Amino acid sequence: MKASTKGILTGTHNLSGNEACVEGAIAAGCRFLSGYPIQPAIEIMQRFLERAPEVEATYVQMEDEISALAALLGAVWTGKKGITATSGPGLSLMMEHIGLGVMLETPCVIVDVQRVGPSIGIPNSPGQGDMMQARWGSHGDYEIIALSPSSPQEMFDFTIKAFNLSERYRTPVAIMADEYVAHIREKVVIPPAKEIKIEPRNYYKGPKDKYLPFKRDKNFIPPMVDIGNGYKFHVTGLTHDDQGYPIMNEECQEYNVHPLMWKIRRYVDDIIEFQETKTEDAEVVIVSYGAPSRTALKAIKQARKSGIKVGSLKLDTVWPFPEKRITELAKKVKAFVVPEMNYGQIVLEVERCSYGNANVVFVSYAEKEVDNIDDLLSAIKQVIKEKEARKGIIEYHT
Amino acid sequence: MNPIITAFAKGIKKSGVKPSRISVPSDIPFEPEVVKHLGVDFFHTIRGRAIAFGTGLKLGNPDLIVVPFIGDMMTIGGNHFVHGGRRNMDLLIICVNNFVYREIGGKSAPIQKCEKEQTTTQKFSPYSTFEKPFNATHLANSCGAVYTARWTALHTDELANSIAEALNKRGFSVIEVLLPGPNYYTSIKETDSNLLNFYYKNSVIKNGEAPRFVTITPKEKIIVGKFIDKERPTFIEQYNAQLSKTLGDKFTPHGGKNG
Amino acid sequence: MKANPRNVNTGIYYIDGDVASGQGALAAGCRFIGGYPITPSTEAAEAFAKIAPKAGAVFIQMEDELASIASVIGASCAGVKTMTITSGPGYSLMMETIGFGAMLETPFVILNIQRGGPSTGAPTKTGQADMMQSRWGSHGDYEIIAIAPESPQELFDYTIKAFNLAEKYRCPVMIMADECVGHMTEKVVIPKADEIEIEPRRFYNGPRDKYLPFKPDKDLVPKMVKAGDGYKLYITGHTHDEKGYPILTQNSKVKTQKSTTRRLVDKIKLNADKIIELKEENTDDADVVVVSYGISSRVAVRGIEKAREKGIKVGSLRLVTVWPFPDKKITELAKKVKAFVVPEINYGQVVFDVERCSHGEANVILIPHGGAGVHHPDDILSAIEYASKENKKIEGIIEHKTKLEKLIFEEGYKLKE
Amino acid sequence: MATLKTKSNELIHPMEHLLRMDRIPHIWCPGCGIGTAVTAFASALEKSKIDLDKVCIVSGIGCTGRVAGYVKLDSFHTTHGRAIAFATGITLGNPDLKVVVFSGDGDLISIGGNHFIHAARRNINMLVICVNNFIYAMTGGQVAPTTPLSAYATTSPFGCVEPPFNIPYIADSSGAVYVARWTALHIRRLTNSMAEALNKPGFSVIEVISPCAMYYSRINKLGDGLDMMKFYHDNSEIKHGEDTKNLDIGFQTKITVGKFVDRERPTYTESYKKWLSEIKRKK
Repeated sequence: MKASTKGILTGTHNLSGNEACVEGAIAAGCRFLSGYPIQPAIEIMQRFLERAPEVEATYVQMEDEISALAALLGAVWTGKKGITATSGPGLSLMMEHIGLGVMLETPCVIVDVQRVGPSIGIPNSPGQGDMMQARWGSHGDYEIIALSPSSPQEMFDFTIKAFNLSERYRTPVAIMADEYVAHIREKVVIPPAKEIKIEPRNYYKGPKDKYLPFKRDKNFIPPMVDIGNGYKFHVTGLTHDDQGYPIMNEECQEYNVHPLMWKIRRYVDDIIEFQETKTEDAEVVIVSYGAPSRTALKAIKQARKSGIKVGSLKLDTVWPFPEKRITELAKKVKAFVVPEMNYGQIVLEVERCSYGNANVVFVSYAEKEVDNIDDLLSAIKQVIKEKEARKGIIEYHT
Repeated sequence: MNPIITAFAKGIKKSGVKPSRISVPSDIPFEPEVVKHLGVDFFHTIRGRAIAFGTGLKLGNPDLIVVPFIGDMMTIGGNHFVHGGRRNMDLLIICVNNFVYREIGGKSAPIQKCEKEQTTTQKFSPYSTFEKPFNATHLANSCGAVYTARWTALHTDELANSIAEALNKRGFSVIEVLLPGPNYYTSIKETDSNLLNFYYKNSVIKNGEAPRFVTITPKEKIIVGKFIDKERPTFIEQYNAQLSKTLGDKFTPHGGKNG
Repeated sequence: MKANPRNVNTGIYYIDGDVASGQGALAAGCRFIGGYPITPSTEAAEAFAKIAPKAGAVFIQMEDELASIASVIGASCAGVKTMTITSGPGYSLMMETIGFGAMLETPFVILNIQRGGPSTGAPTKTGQADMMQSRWGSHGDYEIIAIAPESPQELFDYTIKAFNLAEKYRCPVMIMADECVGHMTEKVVIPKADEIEIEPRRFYNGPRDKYLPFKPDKDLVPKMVKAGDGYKLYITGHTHDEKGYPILTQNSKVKTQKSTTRRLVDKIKLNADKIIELKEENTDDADVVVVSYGISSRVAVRGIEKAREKGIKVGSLRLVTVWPFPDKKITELAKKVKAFVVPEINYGQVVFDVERCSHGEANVILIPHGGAGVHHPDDILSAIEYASKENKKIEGIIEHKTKLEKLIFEEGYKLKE
Repeated sequence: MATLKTKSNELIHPMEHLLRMDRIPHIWCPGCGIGTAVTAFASALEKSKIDLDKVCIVSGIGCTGRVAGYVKLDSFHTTHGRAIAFATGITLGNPDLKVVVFSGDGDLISIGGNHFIHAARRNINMLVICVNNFIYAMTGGQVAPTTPLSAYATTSPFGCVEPPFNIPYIADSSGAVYVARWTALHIRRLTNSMAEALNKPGFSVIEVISPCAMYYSRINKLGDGLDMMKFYHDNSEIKHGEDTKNLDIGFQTKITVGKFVDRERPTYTESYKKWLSEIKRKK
């Protein structure tokens, strides 16, 4: 399906990441935002409210993040596409309802503009400490999709993509941005509406009385209906059968929850996207996502100048994790270098998937400026001297 | 100097309470330099949890006098506010109301022009423009607070008196302070003094007014004053009374005489 | 230090795990529990509410889990030992405040009786699917300690241990039990007070004006003071320096990140060897090692016995402390054994860390279970059998197809209540 | 209500088209008042002549939280305490719907207290039916914020030490436009109240005092459900328009019931629409 032309500001703009995110949401057909103000994601709420009259969108500032996500889930069931924007502390409060979103298989988009944590941390400083939280933060088992943009243009593109993925797989999708990307201003190209692909909601088309809210279709995804159309359906956060009725035993738990994993795991190859730069001949590959991947690209150039063959693997999709690609690369390269604005999260996954075939070096950007190339380079230079693959993550202290 | 802190310092002095007995959990991040000379223990808690945190402080050590500062006008922490009142937990809540009222007593507030034209009035408004804020006093009273008062931050002496009085009062006391500012949570350093002056001038003192009638409305002046001052057993008193009744000698009252 | 006899109800009891944990908390010197009812953890709160007042401790039922955890941190700052009790959904609500507690380095204990998830799931049935959440659930970087007991007696013992670890490392300690253990009724022996070792809070006792609330002491852990003792504390959830003052400028960020956030991570990482407790059986000559925790370890015993009867060399590694994860031990074992078998009541959580630490040197087989029940010993047996026969190194986690999965998805089982 | 028959002339329950008969029997204990409240609600749905396709029901967690699963409307069983927040999203997403939040005291007033006062303040268009049984019954009888002083519960084994909420008062002070309270005995009046509130725009609250024979009555030795009904019969007093501050309930004291508040205020949706059109006009 093509996007509706309404509200799409086709053209070239100078936008911050947060603003680009709202434009992406509007282009994707999002007409509902519920949120609670938090640094550094406020501009998303502000811009959405400014743009609301034009596209007749609904905006509500709820009393906290818990209710913001709860209201979002409710609105989605009325047929709206919805988004909420927050930062670390807010994401922590949303955890319970991410679980509800997964259990009710409700498509929605959650933008997390990451700041320095834990707790209040430093509100106006970039961080990437919520990556594991996005995957594991709610209780119980679930799989989630998380995208990580590294520029305002990607904020725009990934927001549309996030809506499409959430509709296709009926799952909450997280956009794990960071303060750096959210506040930097750059050129953003908004294409004409007809060039924007929109995934329509998978609506049920059969007879009303035969509707089962969790009956999986041939693509393994249950079709949806909107409230108020006489389907009289029931859904619950309890373990349930196809009809949405609760049954609490291990058979139903298996029947209900295992497919929640499969519906993502079986489509990983369709979902996962990454960008590779010069990995063909690389000895060292920088695995990065979000703001540090900008630095990674610069580091490659410099390293190549000094004769070290360095490539880059930028993860657009962080969850599900591109296990296969890492495993393949691990057999070819000497080492992975993972720069992250935290104290080691995705690097654990890189270590896991390299099966001892390559060294894994962690460069913490929690204590550095995003644009610090030197430490990245020095890590590359040191790891190239390693004779064999060491067990465990290496962290060189500078 | 922040007018609230000035009044708070005055109030502590007047009350005769030793500052070291006072603990302040606050979701407003006052600067260390601002708090330092108060001589109290200060905890900058996460958004909305100052009252719940204070409940723990008080029950952990009943000798403490706990004064939560809340800056979110009962948005994220509204539940703790009503339940604190219901329990009559021995806390003095300083509720900083930084909502920008655009019209008072039929007159427009001196809001900066650019701000007026913006679709979102403030960067950090507790409520969006098209919503009515709470009548905090009424809400506090309906859930059981024993002491409620409201002042603008410029009523320094009245505010200090109220604080002194409430520091010596047992139970859930709420003092609402009007302090318009562009931000909440992040800092209340940036006070809009024009607006504050406007509120001060357009307020009228009505002590003992029924809480139901003190809603801040565009057409009337802001009613300030001490509205409620009643007695009700606090949580710890009730706890000690009930458990002594059922358990008799096996129970040692919590917090001794100071509870 | 020994426990206070007033807190210890010495004797032999026939009680369930929840109640045992309540007793353990009291014995450990817990003076405050803020809780909120949630199945299946409520009995622990009820037990504590019943025994606490006589020993001078307080139980308060707060309005929600957000409030109960916040009050627990508050009470801990007032100088007492504290705990809260919850299960999955409540645990999710607590996430923001757990991060706050970690940032403030307040010692407290959380008892999480895990149930079937996600969301409301199966409240009265078991699960082990909050394990990763306990490690990663709050935003930002921090480390915690998590213990997984397997019996009511252990819930008593390890509740005391949890309090001791919390005081020692000034961090949140999670007791990650599950519904099975929580509701299992067994013999529990509560020893005499003088047989219970208690870690007292490390209070600062230097001059008042020299006190720095976040200056690292032994094991990188700072000393504490109580609120109300005249130290004029300034404590914040912001990233802070040793004085506790918030750091909001970019320039000083680098320095304070090192001295606070990195220390939050390091104080657990570097002391991991002292914290980690494992129970190892027959791993010396083992071809296959079953790595398990909580109720799954008890179920595994039967599967292991059966495998041994068949002559397979199986060992067992039980993670008493799941976090920090015993990286070294797994790496060491991976070099010796053919495969690890990991039964978990979830669809794969701790198994990822087993896979990570085995560095491709041993196969890793997951026996998943969705919850609301426990593994069938036959599944564990067949996984062990497969593991011992598979001579190829296989990259990636091998998900063992359980009897239950076959029943539901292949044999056309019709769901019934 | 007339007797209903199927095509083959079999007698069927008159509520059959409003309930999910495939889920009956329900989970509630004998003597519980929730069933009565559901019956009253079903009758009210008919009486109010509201389009049943445009009504949806949201529940939280707890005994009353299960109501959504038995009523044949678009129904949502959500997380603990968040029914009102979830319902807020529904009513803003599609303002043509009438959302009914049917849940218990613990769910709505304890953990969901914040959403309760804020939805009332915003005047979100929804009907909240709060079944108050003075206790957490689903988890086995813990003290609730509605448990009367000195009443026993499993987490207040020595008597409740916290005074209970006066639900109508707090609803009123936060800005609800319609507030009523009935007991499970006042079926006809309860039905009328519900029918009236279903057609009223804005935030309406109906508190239903209900016996909990399994926990509240048993722990406090108050007899069975029938004894509680007798108690309501003897001790409730109808006072329409009573000032909400006088509606406290103590342990086995008189219960004042009636319709207390019925006023007009613009709803959130109305204010929002007005604001949107103002902005559009300015632009």
